[in-house]
Parts: sequence; structure tokens; C-alpha cells
Amino acid sequence: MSQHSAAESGVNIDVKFFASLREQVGVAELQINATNLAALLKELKTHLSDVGFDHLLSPNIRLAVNQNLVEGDWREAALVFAAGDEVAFLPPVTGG
Amino acid sequence: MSQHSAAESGVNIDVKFFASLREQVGVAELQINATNLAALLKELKTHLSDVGFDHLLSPNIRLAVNQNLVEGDWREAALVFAAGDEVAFLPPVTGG
Amino acid sequence: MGQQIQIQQQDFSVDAIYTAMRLEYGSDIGAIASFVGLVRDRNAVAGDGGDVQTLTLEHYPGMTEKSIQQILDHAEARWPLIATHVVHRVGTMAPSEQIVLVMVASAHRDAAFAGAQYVMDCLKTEAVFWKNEQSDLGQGWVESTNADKIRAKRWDD
Amino acid sequence: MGQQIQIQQQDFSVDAIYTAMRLEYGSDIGAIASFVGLVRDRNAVAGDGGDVQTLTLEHYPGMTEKSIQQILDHAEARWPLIATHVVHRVGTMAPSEQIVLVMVASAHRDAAFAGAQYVMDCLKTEAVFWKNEQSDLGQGWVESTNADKIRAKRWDD
Repeated sequence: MSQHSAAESGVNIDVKFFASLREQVGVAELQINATNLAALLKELKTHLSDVGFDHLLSPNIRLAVNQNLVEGDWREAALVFAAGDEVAFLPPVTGG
Repeated sequence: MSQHSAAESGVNIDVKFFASLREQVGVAELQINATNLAALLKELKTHLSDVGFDHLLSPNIRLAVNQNLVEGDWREAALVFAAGDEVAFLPPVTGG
Repeated sequence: MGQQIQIQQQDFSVDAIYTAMRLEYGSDIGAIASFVGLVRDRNAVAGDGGDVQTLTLEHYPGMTEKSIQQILDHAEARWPLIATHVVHRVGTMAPSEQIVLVMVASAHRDAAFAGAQYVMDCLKTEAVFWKNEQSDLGQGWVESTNADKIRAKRWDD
Repeated sequence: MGQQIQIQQQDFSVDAIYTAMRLEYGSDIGAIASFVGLVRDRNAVAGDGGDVQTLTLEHYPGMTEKSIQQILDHAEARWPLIATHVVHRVGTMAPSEQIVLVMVASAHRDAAFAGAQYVMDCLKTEAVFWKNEQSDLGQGWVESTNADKIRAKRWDD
């Protein structure tokens, strides 16, 4: 009769942080169990320092899911994750 | 007592024709005795075929004196020549 | 259209790429425009005037290639290009080393120049790289500049 | 500012010029933009579709160098350039051979690109060269195009 809780039935996704953001959150990669964006952010808040987490939400940070940029404001996007999805937080690029 | 005539007291200048114009006038270079533009054109008329001479006067032909382009319409310029001057008739350039 | 994208730590030979492009496309090509970005010894970070000792480029393997692929696709859709080749280094480089090469071949010079310039502008603003400068005064991430964004915007229709 | 102008019959090595420029100016250079024009096998003369067999460039020794010198002076007055190098061949060339090289070094990419493009545009309309194409249908002098004049005009202030 015991069921997995909603959190336990989530899927494992790879979360990556790059460049300045990697330094700010203090980690390059995390395995997080979450089925959607709200759950992901909730989990990240528990894994990261308050300061580090705040950096993720700063306006110039973009999000990529499976190496595709989320169009528009990802904070407003209805993102649902599948097992093994790769979710990356990207500070502004400076190549070339 | 005999003096040189006005024509004989002119100076020798090098006259050059390039590219399509060289083919049209049929010669690459002429030594002409002339102290000014009017005299030069008069002399060239006698040295070149009528067709060849007409090509010199066509609107897109530019004139360079001692390798400096004559600004504006050279046909209206008050050009006076010194001995050894180099006068070149140039068709439109097509380099690069 | 030939597209080549290389992301690598090691230095590259502009000459080898130029020679290969000429060999492959021969007398169809009327124009080859190239751009090479090199490490300067002046500090861009905060303009603090410290001498740059090294520059480190970070990328997102997989996504970076895809972002450059998109840029080249857009360039080809826009101009009649015969071949495009991009090399972008990652890792740590010293002043005067080569960072990036864009080489574009076309029948005519306008397309070659415009294509190369477009690709470079987009590499600055869309390709997934991050630059970190190490100077005698410390280290810092290079900020994206408004000038770069404005430059890239000029290509918007 | 380093200026070099070469007018010559023989082919040239882009790589040698690039290497020398980097060696001389080192880590002041942040950007090198280059353009090479090559002989295509399509006929420009009268668009008669004949295959180009050879291309012959004529110049006016002395004046041609001067005309290029002026172009480089104007480019330098306009952009902060570190070095410019122009090689223009004369005589007869076959398809896929190099005709002209413009290489411009600057601290920043905008100046390098703009300088190279400006110099090429002016080489087309101001430098003292004439092109004759020899095809299987005969020979003819290449006419200057309006497009080239319009392109050069965009640099007028």
C-alpha cells in the first residue's frame, strides 16, 4: 500500500553550471530528482547556498534543456523533464 | 636670326595609353612636342587615327600628369607641360 | 556548401585550412575572406590595465558545436557561400596566440566579406563560450559588451 | 603603422605575410582580417558564358603603387590599424590562381574588417589596374561595374 511520494517518483536529471555561474554556485554539475521546473528550483534551493541560488535567477542567466536554449523567459516556461535530461544554466556568452 | 617656330619651341613629353585605350589607339607610348593641352591634342590628332583619337575624348577616359590624376574634367583643365612630363590616358580601372 | 567546425585545445594552421579550401573548391571560388582573433596583452576585464598573462576559454561540449552550426546555417541561407570553416580554441592561451578563425569562400567578395563578418559577430553573441582573463592583478570573467550585441543586431532583418 | 605594398608577377604566400605580420606586431594585434581574390573560371566579360582560360592584369608602374598608397593612407586615417599589407599581381594568371591579397591587423575586429573591406572596395575603383579576360570565345577588357562604384561610394562621408 505504501506509494512513493511525489518527490520520490520524480526523474533524475543532470544539472550543469558554467563559467562565472559555476564559480558562484560552487559546483559544475548536480544530479537532481525533479519532473518540472518548479520542482527543480525547489531542489536546487536546498542544494545551493542562498547566494549561489540567487545567481541562477538573475535576469541574464539563460537555460538550456538537452542543449537547446529555452526561448523567452525560462522562468515562465512550463518545463517538464524526462529521465536523463540535461539542464544547463548559462551566463552570458563571450566567445569569438 | 632664324628663330624656332612656336611649335618647335615646345617641349617633349611622354604620352602613354593603357589597356583598352592602348589597343584602340594602336600604340602604347608617343613622344610629343607640346607645351599645353590644346597643343598636345592637336599633335595627337595628327599622330592617331580619327577613331583612335575619338576614344581619347570619350567621357570615361581620365588623364594623369606625372602619375597624378587631373581632378575634374581634364578637357577643361589649363594644363601646361614641362620637358619630360609624363602624360597618361587611362580607361576606367578594373583592379582587385 | 562545405561547412567545417572545429573546437579544440591545440593551435591551428590558417594556411592548412586555406590550402584545403582552395584545393577542394578550386576555380568556383572568386573570394576568400578570413578573420583571426588573437590574444592581446591588454586587459579587457574592468579595464583595470593589468597585463593579460593568459586567457582561458570554456565551452559546453555538444551545445557549442550546435550553436556554431546554427550560425553557419544562417549565414548560408543569407549569402551564396561556397565554404565556411570555423576553428575556435578552448582552454588556456597566452598573448599573441590564435583564438578563433573564420574563413568564408564565395564566388564574389561581397558575400565572402559579409559572411565572415556575420559569423564573427554571431560567434561573439550566440556561440556558447566563456572567456576568463588571468592578469597580474587576478582573474575575471569577460563580460559581454553592449557593443557586441549592437553589432550582432545590425544583421536582424 | 606598417604599410606594405607589393605589385608583382609571381604568386604570393598568404601564410608568409600573415606570419611576418604576427611576428612584427605580436600581442598588440587582436584581429587580422584578410581577403584573397582568385581567378574564377566564369567569364565576366559580356557574360557570354565562355570559360575563362587566363586573366591578364595590366598596371601603370609607379602610379599604381601610388594609388594603393593613397588607399592605405585613407584607411589608416579612418580606423586604428596596426598594419596593412596589399599584394596585387600583374601579368597573366590561370583559374584558381591568387590575384590579390589585402591583410589588415588591428587591436579590434571592427577596424580590421572595415579596413580590409574599404581597401578592397577602393582597389576595385581607384587602384590603377586593368583586367583582360581570355576565354575560348576570345578576349576582352573587363568593364568597371556600377555595383563596384556604389560599393566604394558607401565609404564617402
